[in-house]
Amino acid sequence: MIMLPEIIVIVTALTVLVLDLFVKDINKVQIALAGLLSALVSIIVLPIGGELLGGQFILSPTAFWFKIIFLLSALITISISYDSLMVKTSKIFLQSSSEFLVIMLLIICGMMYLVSSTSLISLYVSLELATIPLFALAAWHKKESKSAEAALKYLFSGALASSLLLLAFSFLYGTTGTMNLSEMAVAMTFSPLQIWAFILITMGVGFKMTMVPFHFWAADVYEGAPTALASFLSVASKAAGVAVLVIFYFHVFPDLVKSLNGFLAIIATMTMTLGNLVALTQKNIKRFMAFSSISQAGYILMGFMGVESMGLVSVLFYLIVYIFSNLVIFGVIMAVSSSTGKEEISDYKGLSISNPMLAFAMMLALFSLSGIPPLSGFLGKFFLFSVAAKQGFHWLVVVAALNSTVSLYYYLGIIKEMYINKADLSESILVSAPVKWTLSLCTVVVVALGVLPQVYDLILEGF
Amino acid sequence: MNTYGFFLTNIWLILLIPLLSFIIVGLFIGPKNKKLAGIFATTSIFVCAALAYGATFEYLSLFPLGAEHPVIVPWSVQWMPYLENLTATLGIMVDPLSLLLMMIITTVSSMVHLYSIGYMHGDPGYSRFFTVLNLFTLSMLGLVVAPNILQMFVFWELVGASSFFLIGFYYTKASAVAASKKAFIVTRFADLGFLLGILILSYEAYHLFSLEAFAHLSSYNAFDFNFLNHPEVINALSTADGALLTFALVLLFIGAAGKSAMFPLHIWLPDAMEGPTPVSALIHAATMVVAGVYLVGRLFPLFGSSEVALNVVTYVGAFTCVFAAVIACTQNDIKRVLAFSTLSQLGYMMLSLGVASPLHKLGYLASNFHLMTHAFFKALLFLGAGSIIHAVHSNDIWQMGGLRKKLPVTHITFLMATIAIAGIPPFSGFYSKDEILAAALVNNPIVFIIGLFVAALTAFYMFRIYFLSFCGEAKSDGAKQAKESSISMLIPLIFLSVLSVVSGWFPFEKFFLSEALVHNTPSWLPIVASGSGLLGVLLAYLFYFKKTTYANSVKNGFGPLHTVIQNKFYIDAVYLFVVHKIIFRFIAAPIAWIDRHIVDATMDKTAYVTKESGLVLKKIQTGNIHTYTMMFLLGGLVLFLLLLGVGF
Amino acid sequence: MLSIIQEPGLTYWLLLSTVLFSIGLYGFFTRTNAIGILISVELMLNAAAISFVSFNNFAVTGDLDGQIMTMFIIAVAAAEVVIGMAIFIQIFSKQRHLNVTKMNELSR
Amino acid sequence: MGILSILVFLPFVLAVIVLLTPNSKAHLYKWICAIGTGLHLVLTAVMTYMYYQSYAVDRLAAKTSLHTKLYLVEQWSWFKAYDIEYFIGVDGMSVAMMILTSIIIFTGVLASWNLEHRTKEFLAFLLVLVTGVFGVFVSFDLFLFFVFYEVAVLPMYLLIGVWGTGKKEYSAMKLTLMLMAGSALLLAGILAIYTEGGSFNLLELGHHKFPMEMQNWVYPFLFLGFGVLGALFPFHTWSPDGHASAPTAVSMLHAGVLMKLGGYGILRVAMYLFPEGAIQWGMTFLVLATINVVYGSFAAVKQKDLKYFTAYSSVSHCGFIIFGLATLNFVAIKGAVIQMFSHGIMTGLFFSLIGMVYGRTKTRDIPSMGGLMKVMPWLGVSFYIGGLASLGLPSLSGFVAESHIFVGGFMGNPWTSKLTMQALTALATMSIVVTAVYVLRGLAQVFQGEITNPKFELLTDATVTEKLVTGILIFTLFFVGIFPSLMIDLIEGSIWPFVNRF
Repeated sequence: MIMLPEIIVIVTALTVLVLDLFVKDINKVQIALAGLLSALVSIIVLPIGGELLGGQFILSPTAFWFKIIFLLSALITISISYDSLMVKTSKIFLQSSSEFLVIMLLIICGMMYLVSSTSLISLYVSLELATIPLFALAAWHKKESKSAEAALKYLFSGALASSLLLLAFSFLYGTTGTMNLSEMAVAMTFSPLQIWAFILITMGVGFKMTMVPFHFWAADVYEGAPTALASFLSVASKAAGVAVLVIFYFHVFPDLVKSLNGFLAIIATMTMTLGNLVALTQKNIKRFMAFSSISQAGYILMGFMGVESMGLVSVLFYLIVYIFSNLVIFGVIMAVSSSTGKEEISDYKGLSISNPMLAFAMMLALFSLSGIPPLSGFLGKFFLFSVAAKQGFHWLVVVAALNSTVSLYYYLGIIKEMYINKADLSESILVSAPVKWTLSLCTVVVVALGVLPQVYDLILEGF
Repeated sequence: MNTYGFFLTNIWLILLIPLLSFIIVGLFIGPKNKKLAGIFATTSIFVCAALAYGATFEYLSLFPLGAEHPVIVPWSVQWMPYLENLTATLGIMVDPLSLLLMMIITTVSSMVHLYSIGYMHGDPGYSRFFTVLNLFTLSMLGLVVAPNILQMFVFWELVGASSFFLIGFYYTKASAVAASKKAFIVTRFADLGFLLGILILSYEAYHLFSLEAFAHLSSYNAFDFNFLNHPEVINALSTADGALLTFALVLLFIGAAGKSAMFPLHIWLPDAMEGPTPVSALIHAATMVVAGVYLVGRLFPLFGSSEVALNVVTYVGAFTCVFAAVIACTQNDIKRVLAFSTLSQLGYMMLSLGVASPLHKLGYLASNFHLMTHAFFKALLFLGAGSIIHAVHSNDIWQMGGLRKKLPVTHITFLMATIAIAGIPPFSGFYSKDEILAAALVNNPIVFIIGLFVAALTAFYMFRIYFLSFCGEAKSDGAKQAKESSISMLIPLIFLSVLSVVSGWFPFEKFFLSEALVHNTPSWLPIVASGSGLLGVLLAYLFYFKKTTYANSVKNGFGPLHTVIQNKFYIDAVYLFVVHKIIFRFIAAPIAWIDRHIVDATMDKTAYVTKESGLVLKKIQTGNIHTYTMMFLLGGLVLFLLLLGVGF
Repeated sequence: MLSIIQEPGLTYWLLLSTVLFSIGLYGFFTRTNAIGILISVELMLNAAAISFVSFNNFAVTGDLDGQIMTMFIIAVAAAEVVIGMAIFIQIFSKQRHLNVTKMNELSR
Repeated sequence: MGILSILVFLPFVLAVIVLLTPNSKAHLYKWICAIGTGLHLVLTAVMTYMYYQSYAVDRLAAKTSLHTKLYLVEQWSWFKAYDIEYFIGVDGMSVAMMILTSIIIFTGVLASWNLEHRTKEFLAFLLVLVTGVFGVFVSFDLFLFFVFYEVAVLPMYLLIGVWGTGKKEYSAMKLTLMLMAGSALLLAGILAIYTEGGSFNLLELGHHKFPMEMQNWVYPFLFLGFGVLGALFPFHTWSPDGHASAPTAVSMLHAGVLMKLGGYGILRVAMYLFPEGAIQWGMTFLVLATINVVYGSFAAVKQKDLKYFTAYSSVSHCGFIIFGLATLNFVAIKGAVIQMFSHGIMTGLFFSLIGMVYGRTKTRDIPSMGGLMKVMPWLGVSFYIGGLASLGLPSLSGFVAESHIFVGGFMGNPWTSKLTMQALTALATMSIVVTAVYVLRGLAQVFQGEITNPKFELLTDATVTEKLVTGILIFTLFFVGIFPSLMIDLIEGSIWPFVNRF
């Protein structure tokens, strides 16, 4: 029964919804975590390659790994945003947090369907299920107008993207005569309409994974929306975007993309460079994380060059590594803002003295994001760069490496605040237990992934 | 091979003993007990002297005076293997020249050690003085016994370094510090020439090994003197690239000129008088300054092969000879006079080497002979001057006078040395200078005349300081209460005075050559030589014996020329100007500025540009939804164009 | 009379859908009122629905996927409108206006 | 777990132990590190002995071999997909570098004996840094090489940023960014090698014949990438600022060892894999290195701050290393490797002494100091010995290295014109005079003459640990200077393969 994980997630969402009505402040986070964990376990148990509903719902190796990525990101996001969901006294507490949680679980479910779908219809529906509720989550801070404005911008960009996507689907449907993705790949004829569909799809998906020309919404939404959503966006929704790109680039337009290495290289460079350059100048930590995640999208794009399975494996590995590093940083951001309420980078002065463990975890994660060896970020980037090098794009490797040097500049900027500048943090930062556990666990994984090869080999076996 | 006696087999002791005593005195005895340090150091040098004399005796017993004097290398060990036969070995080479030098160095050094026990009494840096003096003797001996040119360069630099420490012994005195710095940097500059000379020479010689004609020499190394002086190698080198060989030899001569303070590089020797007088006696009279002459002497067959190199040596030597003698006449500080006199005697040695050639070696023999005799009487002069200064507490000859009765022993020994240097017959100076003039007469008449004129000048300025300091009445109260120095200072004076007479009769011809040299010196030469010497003495007597009226009138007659000469032709000022004004201001400062403002600034600029571009790109984030979605569609257009451009 | 105007082929329907789509796009960029923009989004979605149906009818005659797709498009459009309205209410309650150009508190 | 892995990861283990010891036993930190690094020094000696045993048997074979022969090898597969292995081993050159690093870290820990400000983290970061350096010298898998290379660069930022002096953030940031930009070039180079050569194993790649046009662009990439760390001319500007604001032990380690990674990398990776590329680019980098040498020494003449003075002098001496390598001549390359060792010790001595003097006089400004010899004779004499070693006085290791480079430079290589090579070497030789000028001027101003500032009257001479630090370093300088054949024999075997490949 390969749809088991999705069902478990839906059931947990409903139980949280129902229980919240009847029982006074139940520990909904624990229920959600339990649900997600059991879903994760169930996936590992499931046999890869099975299919259901007459081929409509499949569990291909890519689907398998993407589902693990989604569940992992949901698991960590929810546990690090324990403060905003459960702790009433914290400065970033969300009203009606159980609904927030339910919607998040449903989004995850949408993403899992997205990956397993084989036809355009189910793809479109699950994609919308994974996008539209995010607009609602963005507007969760009722009191602040920033949150509503962010949601507005997110809504309109999302709507535009999904309509473009829809138009592209119609062209694909029209020209290939079928809704089924694999049949479509066979019937591909590179007619102008299909090329135009390819571009529109790239635009639509570019919005979701914040490719450069379509990234403008990201900064405002990250800043305006509650941090819990920002972390979720930076990880899960980006992974979903990558998933859709993988479906189309690897399964629907493989031979077209093989000839478009230059095209991909230029987009990747644009994404990386702009993300890094603008991040240099950011003052607000969440806006800063937005641009940092935009530049990460640039590195991921390098994995698509040449459309070979090694590229896909390195993209998957990089996503997993990216989840852990990014969420450690967001965890620290939430911990700091939940006790001090401040979001400016300069507010992190002297964190290494007020809370050394937090500072150390943040430092490791930042180094991993900037691609410094023994940490896992370096490994992820190294494999992505080797894909580009294999295609002969050595200039791209240099540009990417220089970009990660520029990124090192602003990551070190934060470390400078924490370690070098004098501490004026009056109140010491106290971190609630679950957050502390998740952070230390993730930091260990961030370091371990860099050294132990098992995870990479595991993914490799699948392909 | 006949077996070597005791001395020759462990000749390496001559290097080991000074090294051990340097370490022991320096690290262990020095800080604890000053007195013992002095004695220990002096005894170790005496042992070395004994070794040197023993070795010479043994060498002569193996190869008697008349017979062939081969070059033997009793001990050598691999030191620095660059390449297959480009390896520098550390060893001891024994041949008449090196034995002669070994004897001179150990004798003078032991005398100076003995003298400084008394002279340095009470000085806070007493043990430090003896440590560095031992180091100096070690490096000088190492230089002299070097079987290859690289080992010579190694000890050459160590000699320079120890002279740096000794000149700068009174390190609290600013002038001493400046003098030591100047000495080291000028000699270092000359060593650059020396090193470049070695590099070119060894490069050329190394390539000979590849030719099969030299297969039989493959046991040698490109650095060894035996190889470089080997006749086949010499003509191979001169035929291959004569100009390059001459260039290398001139470079080597620059190194020698620096160390022996020849004309352009002489500025450091007068300032080196800042060091204690025993140092000046040992280093700046007898041993170190002679290293340059020894270098040219050691590579004499090679120098002989290129005319140009020999001419350079001759004329630089001759010019320095005259130049220094003229300046010596005008100096007032007794040690400066002696310094310039050393300069001019070195000029003598150089010109006599230049004048000689492999065919008739008279010049080569005369220069080494003069080297020996000069070492003894010049050391004596310096030590004598030291005891005068010790008594009168001032260097200025115009404040001395009438010391004849107050310092009897110093007076007699000083007089004997002055006569010797003036070249008056019974004393050693006459014999060696006569040989040089004979060699010069045969090859280069102009140089002969210069030599003659300088002989007169030498006699004049030497007797000038003799009359001013010892005769007439005491011109200052210091001179009035002058007392004779202690016994430990007088013994060396007496010993050296005996030597400066005896050394004249040294059978140098038979010592160096197997067959006797054909003598065609005209009979009138000795008379003319000693005559010019006596003329000089007479002039000095007239000028300075009683009243110095004549001297003043002559000085005013010369007028401004006199002051120019007194200031050493302002050459020091020229050097200071070149170094400070030109090198520091126009090269070092701009480079430091460029580094700070251009190279560094470009790095900062790139960082600034990235930051600026970040700010520019940030402006696109206007926050207005229309711009976002407009950018969205523009992006689509860009993709399309890209697809057109790249894709198809 | 109707026969004179022969049956409009696929291209005409596609023409219609593209025209509709570009009108929606135009509205999307010029409208200052949020609800106006929402309307133009609806227009675009329906244009896509039309193209789906026309493709299904003319090009892909075998099955009814195109029409089923339109069902879903309508449902999704509705969802979008609902969420859009909720957000507009929240904005309106705070700023008493829905003028999109004035809403750039989040910038730089 | 061979001896090499122990040597590489011992400092890391020490760092962890220091981090775990509670704050209450703060005084223990220094002792743990001192004993640990001392043990490390002993283990390095054991390793050298083991190396000698196995190397002695094929000393002659090395002369003609085309490929580096490794000893004490440890090889485990790490990432099967990219056949990346944990492949470490050692040849003559690496042993010399291991000895250098081990000495420098031991003396570095001793030199930072009286550091109060957050010593725990300082020592931990220092030991992590040195782990990276050890790793680089033994790893023969390009991926592992790059990982250790970057680990060596990173703690630099915090070490200078937190414990430095003067404008520390600026120079720490500049240093880290320039070195990382350099390593960006390296990453591109390594990946290009991997795509072309098919594996990361340096020895296997040695057998692969790389096409010419690829060599033409990858060689300069690698050379410049490593050159940035080796203070190659236009990219050297991070070193004066970096060293001026770094604390003593950090600048000892950095100038002493890290800057040698540059030269080592050029030889081990760039010249080993791309002989034709090296020939093609030989002249350009030779000219750059000559500028480096002359430029560095002239710039040092006008410096007023002791640390800038030493930093510029080490820029000039590192220029010698690159010069030696760029001549592509056996003797000069051997000289370059010896110069890496000797300059490492020399700068270690210099920076430790500057730290000690600064600890006493609280100023590094040369003009304001004077006559210190009377007050601290031990430090004065050691400074002079260091100075004489840096200007290449024989019987000190500086001369051994420089004479090799000059002789090698003069012999040149068959591909460049004899005249230009000899002219450039003459220019480089000229720098020994300029070095003499600035060394003596600087030291005379600081140590000789009368005591200028009355406060200096009551300064104390070297303490026991300081005597130990200077003693060890000076002993090494003299040992290599007086018995160079030992060091040459250790290195020579590993240099032949590089030259035979040209």
